[in-house]
Amino acid sequence: MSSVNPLLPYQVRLLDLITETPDIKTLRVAGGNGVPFDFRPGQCAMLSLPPVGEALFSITSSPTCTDCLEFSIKQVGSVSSALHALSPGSELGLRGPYGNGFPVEDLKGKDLLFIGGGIGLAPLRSLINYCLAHRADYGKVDIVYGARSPADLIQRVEINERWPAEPDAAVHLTVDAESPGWHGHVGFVPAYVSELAIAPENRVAVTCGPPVMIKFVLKALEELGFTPEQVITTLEMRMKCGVGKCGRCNIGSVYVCKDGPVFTLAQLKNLPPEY
Amino acid sequence: MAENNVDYSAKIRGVVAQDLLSGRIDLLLGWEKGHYWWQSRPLFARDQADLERLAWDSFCAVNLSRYLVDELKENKKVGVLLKGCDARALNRLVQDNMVPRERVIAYGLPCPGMLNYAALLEAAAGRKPDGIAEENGQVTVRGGGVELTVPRDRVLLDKCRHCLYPNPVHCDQLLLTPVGERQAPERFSAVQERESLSSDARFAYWEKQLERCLRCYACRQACPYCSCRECFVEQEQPRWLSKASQPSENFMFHLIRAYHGAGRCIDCGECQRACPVGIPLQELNRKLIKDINELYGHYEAGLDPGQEPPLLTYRPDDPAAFSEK
Amino acid sequence: MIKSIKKEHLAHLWERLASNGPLYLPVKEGPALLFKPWREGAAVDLETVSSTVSPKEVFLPRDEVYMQFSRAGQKLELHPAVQEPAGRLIAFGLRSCDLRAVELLDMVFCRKEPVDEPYAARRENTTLVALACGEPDPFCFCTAFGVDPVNAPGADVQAWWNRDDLVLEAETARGEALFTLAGELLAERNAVDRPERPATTDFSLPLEGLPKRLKERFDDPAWGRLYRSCIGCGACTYVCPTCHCFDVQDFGHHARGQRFRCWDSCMYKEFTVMAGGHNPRLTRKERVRQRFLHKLQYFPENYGVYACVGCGRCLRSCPVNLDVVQAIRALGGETVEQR
Amino acid sequence: MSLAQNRPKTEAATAGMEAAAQDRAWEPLIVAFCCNWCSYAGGDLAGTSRMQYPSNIKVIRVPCSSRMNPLFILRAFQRGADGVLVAGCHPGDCHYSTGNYLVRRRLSAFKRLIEFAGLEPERFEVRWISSSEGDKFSEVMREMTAAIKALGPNGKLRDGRWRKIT
Amino acid sequence: MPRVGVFICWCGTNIAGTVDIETVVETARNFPGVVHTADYRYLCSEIGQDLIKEAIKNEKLEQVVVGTCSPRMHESTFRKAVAEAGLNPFLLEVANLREHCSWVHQDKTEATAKAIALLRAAAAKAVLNAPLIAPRLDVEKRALVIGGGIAGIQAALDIAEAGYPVDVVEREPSIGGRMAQLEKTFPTLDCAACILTPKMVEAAQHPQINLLTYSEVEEVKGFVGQFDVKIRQKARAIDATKCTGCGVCYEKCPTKTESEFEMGLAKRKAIYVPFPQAVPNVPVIDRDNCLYFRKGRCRICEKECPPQAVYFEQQDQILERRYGAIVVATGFDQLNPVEYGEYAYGQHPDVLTSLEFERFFNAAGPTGGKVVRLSDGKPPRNVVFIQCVGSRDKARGMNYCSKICCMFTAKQAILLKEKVPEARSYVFYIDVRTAGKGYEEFQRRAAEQYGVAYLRGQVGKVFPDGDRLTVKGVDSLSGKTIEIQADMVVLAAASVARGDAAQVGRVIGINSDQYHFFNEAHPKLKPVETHTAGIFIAGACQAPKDIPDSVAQASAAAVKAVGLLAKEKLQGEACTARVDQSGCSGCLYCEAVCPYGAISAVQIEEHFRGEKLTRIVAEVNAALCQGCGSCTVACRSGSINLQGYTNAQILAEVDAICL
Repeated sequence: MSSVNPLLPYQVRLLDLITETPDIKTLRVAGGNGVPFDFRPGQCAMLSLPPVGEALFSITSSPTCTDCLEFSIKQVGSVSSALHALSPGSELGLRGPYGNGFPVEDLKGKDLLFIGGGIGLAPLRSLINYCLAHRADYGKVDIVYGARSPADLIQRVEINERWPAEPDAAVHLTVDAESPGWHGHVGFVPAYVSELAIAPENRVAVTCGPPVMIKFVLKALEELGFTPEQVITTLEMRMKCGVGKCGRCNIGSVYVCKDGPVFTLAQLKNLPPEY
Repeated sequence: MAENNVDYSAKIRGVVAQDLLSGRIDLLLGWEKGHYWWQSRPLFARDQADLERLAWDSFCAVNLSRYLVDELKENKKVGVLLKGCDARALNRLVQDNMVPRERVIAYGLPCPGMLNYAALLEAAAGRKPDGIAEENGQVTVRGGGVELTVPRDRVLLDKCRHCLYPNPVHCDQLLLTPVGERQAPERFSAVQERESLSSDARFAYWEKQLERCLRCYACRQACPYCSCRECFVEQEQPRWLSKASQPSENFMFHLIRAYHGAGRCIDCGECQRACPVGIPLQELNRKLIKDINELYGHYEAGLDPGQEPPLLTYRPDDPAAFSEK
Repeated sequence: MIKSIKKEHLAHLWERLASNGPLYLPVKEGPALLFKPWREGAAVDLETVSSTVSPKEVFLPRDEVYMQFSRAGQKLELHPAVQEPAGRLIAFGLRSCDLRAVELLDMVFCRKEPVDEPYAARRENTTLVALACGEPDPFCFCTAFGVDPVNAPGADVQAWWNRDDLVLEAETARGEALFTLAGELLAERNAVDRPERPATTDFSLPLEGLPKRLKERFDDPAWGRLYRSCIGCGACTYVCPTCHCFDVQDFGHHARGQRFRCWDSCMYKEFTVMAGGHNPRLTRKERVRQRFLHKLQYFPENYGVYACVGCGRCLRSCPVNLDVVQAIRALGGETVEQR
Repeated sequence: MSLAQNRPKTEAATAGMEAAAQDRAWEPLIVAFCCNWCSYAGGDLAGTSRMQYPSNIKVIRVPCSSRMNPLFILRAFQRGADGVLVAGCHPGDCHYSTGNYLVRRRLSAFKRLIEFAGLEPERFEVRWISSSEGDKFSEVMREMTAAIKALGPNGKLRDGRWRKIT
Repeated sequence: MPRVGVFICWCGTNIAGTVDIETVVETARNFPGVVHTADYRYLCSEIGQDLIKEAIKNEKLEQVVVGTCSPRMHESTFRKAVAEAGLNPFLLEVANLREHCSWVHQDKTEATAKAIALLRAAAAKAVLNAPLIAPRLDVEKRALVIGGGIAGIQAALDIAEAGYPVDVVEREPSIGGRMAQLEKTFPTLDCAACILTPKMVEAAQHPQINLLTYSEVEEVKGFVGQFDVKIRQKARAIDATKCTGCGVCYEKCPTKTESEFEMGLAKRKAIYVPFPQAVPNVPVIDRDNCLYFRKGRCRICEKECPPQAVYFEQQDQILERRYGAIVVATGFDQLNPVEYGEYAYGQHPDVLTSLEFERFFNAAGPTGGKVVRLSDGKPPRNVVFIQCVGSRDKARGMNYCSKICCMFTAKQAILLKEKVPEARSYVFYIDVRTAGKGYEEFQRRAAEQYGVAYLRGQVGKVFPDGDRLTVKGVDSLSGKTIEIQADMVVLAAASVARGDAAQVGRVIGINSDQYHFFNEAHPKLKPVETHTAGIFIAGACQAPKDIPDSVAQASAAAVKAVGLLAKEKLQGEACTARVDQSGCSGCLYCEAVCPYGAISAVQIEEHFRGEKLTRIVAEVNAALCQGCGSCTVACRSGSINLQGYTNAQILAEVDAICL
C-alpha cells in the first residue's frame, strides 16, 4: 500500500494579504505553478500553520482565476488569527479541495440570485465570478449583499465596480444600520430580499451568511415562491480531516466536508437540524 | 445494620413521593436498577411511575450531586438522595457556588458502603454469581447452585473501604436510621506504603499506572470538585497539554487534577470508581489530604461549606515542605 | 492447516512470535485487560473474554505522528513522519466481536476513498489471530449482531481452546506464515471440532428496521430522558471497538514540530465547537444521540451495517451504566419507551 | 511516527541515560522563577556584587511567587529542565503582603505531590531570598546546580517528543 | 507574528566583555517574528534610545526586546523610549544580560549561551505582549509622617511648607526623638535643645501639621495615593484641650518610677512629661505605675489640677485616615551592650553607654549637668571610651559601621575636658572615621587641644576592681598590652534598628535588611524610596546617620512625597488581573486570596437555548489590583489571567528557555 496520506498538506506561498474589514483579510496563496489543484466553486481547502494547527476555509476565488487561490478569512480562532498575522512571502500548508461545490452544470441557463451576509460572500464570490466568466451559460445575475456596517463589506472593488458593470448583473447592497457616508440601502438582508421581490421563475437562489440570516432568508425566499429545490446554501462545521473520517462534521449520515458544504434547501429539510 | 433490602426502597419511595407529587420538588435524583443485579444507575424521577423504579441497594455507588449543576438549569427545585460521600459532594458544590443550596432538597441515606462486582466475582470463586443476600455484615453470593458467604468489608468498593462519614454530614431529611460508625482502617495506608519506596520505585509505579490512562476524563467528569466550566486540559489559549497519550502528558493531567483538589477533595473516590482502566487515582488525592493535614492542621473538605479551604488561607508561622533557611 | 500448543508452552510461542515485530495480545495491567506489545514478563490473559479496551489501537493508535515540520524565516518544510520499519505485526487473541469491529474500521479507512494510508499500512502489515470464546462474559451480546463467538471471518488464524491445548487453524497465507515463524513450537494436529457456539446474554434487541425507526424518532422526547445520566466522559467511545473519531493536533514550537492525530470522542463538548463558539451539538443530549445514532442509524445508512458488535464494553465501563442497549431499548422498539 | 513511538514507553527510565549519552559534557538546565521584588532583586544584587554562580540557572521573572502556577513547573520538567527553583520574598516581607504565605502552602503541597509521583526532592526547590541577599542568591544557585549535577539528567515527567525537536 | 525588533546593549564592556554580542545578535535574527536586530555601546544613552525609536518607525516594529541591564534598572527608561516612538510602552521586554548574566559568569561561551537563552525567552514573551493602559488613580492630598524625631519633624515641616496637610505620628508623649536626649551636637558643639526646640515648636504651631503624639500606627491598607491608615491614639488620661501645662500634677504625684528619657538614670513621676521642653507640653499618666490605675485610689493629680484636665476614664482612640503618601522616620536604638559581658556593662555602675553618658552633661539630666561617677558621686579622673561595641563585629554578625560613634566620642571627650579639666580620656578604636564636613578637624581638636589619648586597639576586658575599673587592651600599633585604671568606661554601643522595626515594617508594608534597617528601593538612585510606591524613608531607620544626614534625607523624602501629592492623578498598575467571564465558574477562590480586595462577584446574564440564565462571575477592580497574580493560581480554569505576565507568556518563556 503506497497511497499517500490524505491528511498530509504541502507547502504553498502567501503571495499577498488584503485587509478587507477590521476582522477579515483575504489571503492569496499559490504553489510552485500557480493554483495547485482543480476545483469547483464552493469547494473548501485546509490551510495549515504549524504549530498552531489547520482549519478548513472555503475558496473564494473562482477556478477561472489561475494565478492563485484566494481565501477570505475572518479572525475568530487561533488558526485564523495566526493566518492574519502572516506576512507576504511566508509559506503555509494546504490540502484539498474538499466538498461537493456548487452544481455549476445544473445551474446553466438559470437566472441566479445570490444572497450573502458578511463573510458569507466568500464562497458565493467563487461562483459569481465563475458564472460571470462563463456569462453565456447563465442568465440574469442578482447579488444581494449586506453587512453590519459599510466597513464590514468585503470585496469592495467587485461589489461596487466590477459586478455592476457586467451585463445583466445587478448588485444590491445593504447595511444593518444607518451610518455616516452610507447612501445605499439600510436594513437586514432578509428584509431587503423580500423588498426586492425577485421572481422565482427559472431562478436559483444561492445564499450564505450567519445562521440567523440564513434562517430568515430561507423564509423570505419561501414567501417569494422559491421551492426548496431552487434554494442552495452552504454550511460550515468544525472539521479535522476533510475526508469524512474524523467524525466531526456529520449532520445525520451526511458529512459536510465531503457530501457538503453545498446543499439545496430540499436536502437540508431531510437532515436533522444539527448545524 | 450493614445491608440494604427492598423495604428501604419502599420506605424512601414513600417519603419522596409526597414531595414530588405535592410539587415541593420538580425532580428527584435517585437510583434505579440497570441491566444487571449488580448495577444501579441514576434515576431522574418526575412522577409516581418513575418512582416505581426507584431502587436503594448495595450498588447505588453513583454520586448524584453532580447532576444538580445541570438539572437546576431546567428545574426550580430538585430533590436528591445522598449517601455520606454524596452529602459532602453537595457541600463541595455549594462551597464552590456551583449549586444554590436553597433550591435543593437533600434526602440523607446512611450508607453501609457499596459493593464491588469484581470482588463478588472473586468471592464466587470461578462460579458466575446470579445474586446476593445480605445479613449481619455478611454477604452471601449465590451462583451455580452454590452459596458462598463472605464478610461485607471484603467485597466493598475501594472508595467505600476507608469511608469516614457513612452517614450524611448534613441533609434536609434523614430517611433511614444512621449506620454505626464503621471502623475505618487507616485510609492513608496505601499512601504510606508508596511513600516508603524510593523515588525511582515510586516513579516506576506511577508510570505503570498512568501509562494506561485513556484520557477519557471519566475521573474528572465524575468528580465533585472538578466543576470548572472549561478544564485546563481543553484550553487552546494557552494549550497546557496536548491530547497525545504521552506519559508526561498523562502525569501532567493527573498531577494537576489532583492538585486542583488540594484542600478540596472530599475523598469520595468517584474518580477511581469511574476509571475504566482502574488507575488508583484516590492515592494522589489522599496524598494531598494527608500532607495538608500534617502541615496545616486537620481539615476535611465537604464537612462545612463555611470553613475556608486550607490553600486559600495561611498562618504566618506555617511550616513548609522546603528549607526556609 | 491445524496445529496446536500446550498451554504451558505459550510463553515460548510469545517470545518467538515477538521476534520479528510487535506481538499484540491481551495483557493484564492492574485490573484492566489491554492489548499491548508482548514484553518479557507480560501477564498475558487468554481466558478473560473481551479486553477492557478494544484492540482497535493496534491499527488506530491513541496517537500517531504523521507529519514533521520545520520553519526557517518564511520557509516552511512539511514532510511525512518517517516510518520506522516495524517489522511484521501480529495481533493475537482478538475475539470474534473484535474481528467484526476491525472489518467495520476497514470500511471507513480502507474501502472508502480516500484510503487512510497509515491505517491501511498497519492493517496490511498485521496477522490477525482470532480466539474463540468459551464461557461468554455476562456483558457479551454479540450474537444479537450476528457475530459468532467461536468463528471469526477475516482472521488469518482462528484459535480455540481444547482443554489445555490451544488449537490454531490457519485461514490465510499470512496465517501459514505465522505457523512457519512458530516452527517447531506448534505441533501438527489433525482436525479438531470447533467448540460449541455458546449463548451470550439475550437482550432481545429490536434490530429489525431499527435505523428507519430511529430516523423517525430523532426528535423524540425519549432522547431527553435517556441522555440525563451521561456525565460526558469519553469512556464508552475509548473502550468501544468501532468508535474511530479522531482529532488532529500540532506539537512543537515555531521552528520545529510534528503533527499527530489522536483519539477523540464525540462525547466531549469541545468536539464540535467551531472557532466562533457556535456548537451544533450543544448539550449532552445531542452528543449522546449522535453517538448512538452513528452506530445504529448513520453508519448503517452509509455502510449497510450496524457499527455495534455487541462486545459489551460500554455496558461494563460506563460509570453510570448508560449504554447502547439502554438506547436501543428506549428508542428502538415498536413503540418508544415512555420513561 | 512508529508503532514503537505510539506505545507509551518508560521514557523516564531511559531518557536520563540517553541525554547523558548524547552529550558527554552534560550540563543541567535549571529554571528559576524569581519574584520581582525580592529574589529577582537579590539576583541583581548578586550581579552588582559580581558573585559568581553557574550559568545553568536561567531566571524567569514573575511579579510575585504567588504567581507561580504548578503547571509552569511541570511544563519546565516536560521541556527538559533538570531542576526548577521558585524564589520569593521571605514570609512577611512579601511586596504584596500575603503572597508568599499562600505560596508556602501551595508549593509545599505541590512539592510533596511531585515527590510522591517519583521526582527527587532536590529537583524542585522553593527558597526565600530577599533583595538584600545577593550572597544567598548566588549560594542557592550554586547549591542547587551542585545537587542536580550529583543527581544527573532528569527524565521523569519529561516529554520525549520535545528533545526530538530541539 | 508581530514584527519584533531586538536590541542588544554592550553596556561598555560590562556585557560585551563577557557576552559575544555578535553571536547573540546573529542568533536573535532567527527568533520567531524578529525582523530587526541592532546592538549599541550604551543603549540607555540618548543615541541608544534614538536607535530604538528610529527602528520602530522605519521597520514598523510592533514589539521591542532589549538585552540590557536589569529591568529593575532601565525598564522604565526603555518603556518611555518605546512610547515616544508611538508604541504602547508595554510592548517591550527586557532580557537581563548584565546582572543575571555577564556579571555573574566569566566563561564567555557559557555567558553567551545563557544570554541567548534569556533573550529568546524575552522574545517569546514579547510576541504575546498586548498594549496595556494603566488606570488613573486619585491622590489623597495629605501626608503621614511616622516618627517625630528630627527627621520626622523636618519632613513634616517641608511637606507642610509645600502646602499639604501632614499628620505626624509619634509613639512617645512628646516629639523630639533621640536628638532631644543630646546635650550638644558635633562638630559645632551647639546645644541640641537650642536648635531642636524651635523646630519642635514650629511643627506644633504649623497650621498644616497635626501632631499625633503618644500614638501608634496599627494598620496600613491601600496603595500609593490612597493609603488607609488606622492610628491608635493612646489615652493620656489628660484632657489636652484643658491642660495648661502648669506641671502641678507631676509635682504632686506621689509615685516615682524610672525615666525612659533619662535611660533609667533618673526618676520621673507616674504622671509626667518626658522632658521639660516636651511638645506638646501635656503630661501623660503611666497606667502601669499610677496608684489610681493600679490600686484604684490616690487621684491627687485630679484634685490638684487647676483646669480639671485629668481625665482617668479617657480611652484609646482609633483614628482612620486616608493619606496620599507616607514618610517613615522611626529612628534607631542604641545597642544594649549587656550581652557584651567583657565590658562589665550592667555589672558596674560606672560602665555606661555613650547615650547614658550624654545625659550627664545636661543641666536637666540625672546629675544636673555634673559629670560624676554613679558609684561614689566623685568626678572621674580617667575615662576610657571603647569604640565599635557591636559595630564592625563580624564575630557577633554585626558587620556594619555605626557611623556616628567616632564623632560623638570625640564630642563627649571634649565636653568631659570642659566639665572636668583634670580628667583624662582614653579612646580605644579600630579606625577613626571622620568623613564629613569639619569632622576631621573636630576630632583632631579633641586629640590635640584636649589631649584625648587615642589608642588603636581593642579592649579585651574590663575588670571591676575595687571602686575602679581596670581596662585591659592591646595597642595594635605597638602590639603592647595596655592596662588602664579607669574611673569610668563609656561604650560607643552600636546604633541598631528599633527593636520592633521588623514588625513595624510589616505593618507599613516595607521590607528591611538583615539588620532590620528599612530597605531603600535602590542604594544609589532611590535612597529615600521604598519598594512600596508612595512610602518613603528618612533618618536612622534606614541606616545609622548623624543629624545633618537625617535632616537632608528627610527633606529629600519630603520632596518625593510632595511631588506625589502635587499630582492631579496617579498612574495605577497596568499589569492587572483580568477575568474571562466565559470560563469563570464563579467559585470566587480568587477573591479569597486577593490581598487588596480587588476582586468581587458580579451577576451576568447568559442565553442558553433561548432561555435567560443568570450566574455569578468574578470581576477585578483594576484600580485596586496591584498585579501580584495570586488569583491566577487560585483559578483552576485559568479564567483569571494577569496582563503582562499571562499564562501563555510564562509558558512561552519556559519553552523558549528549554529550547
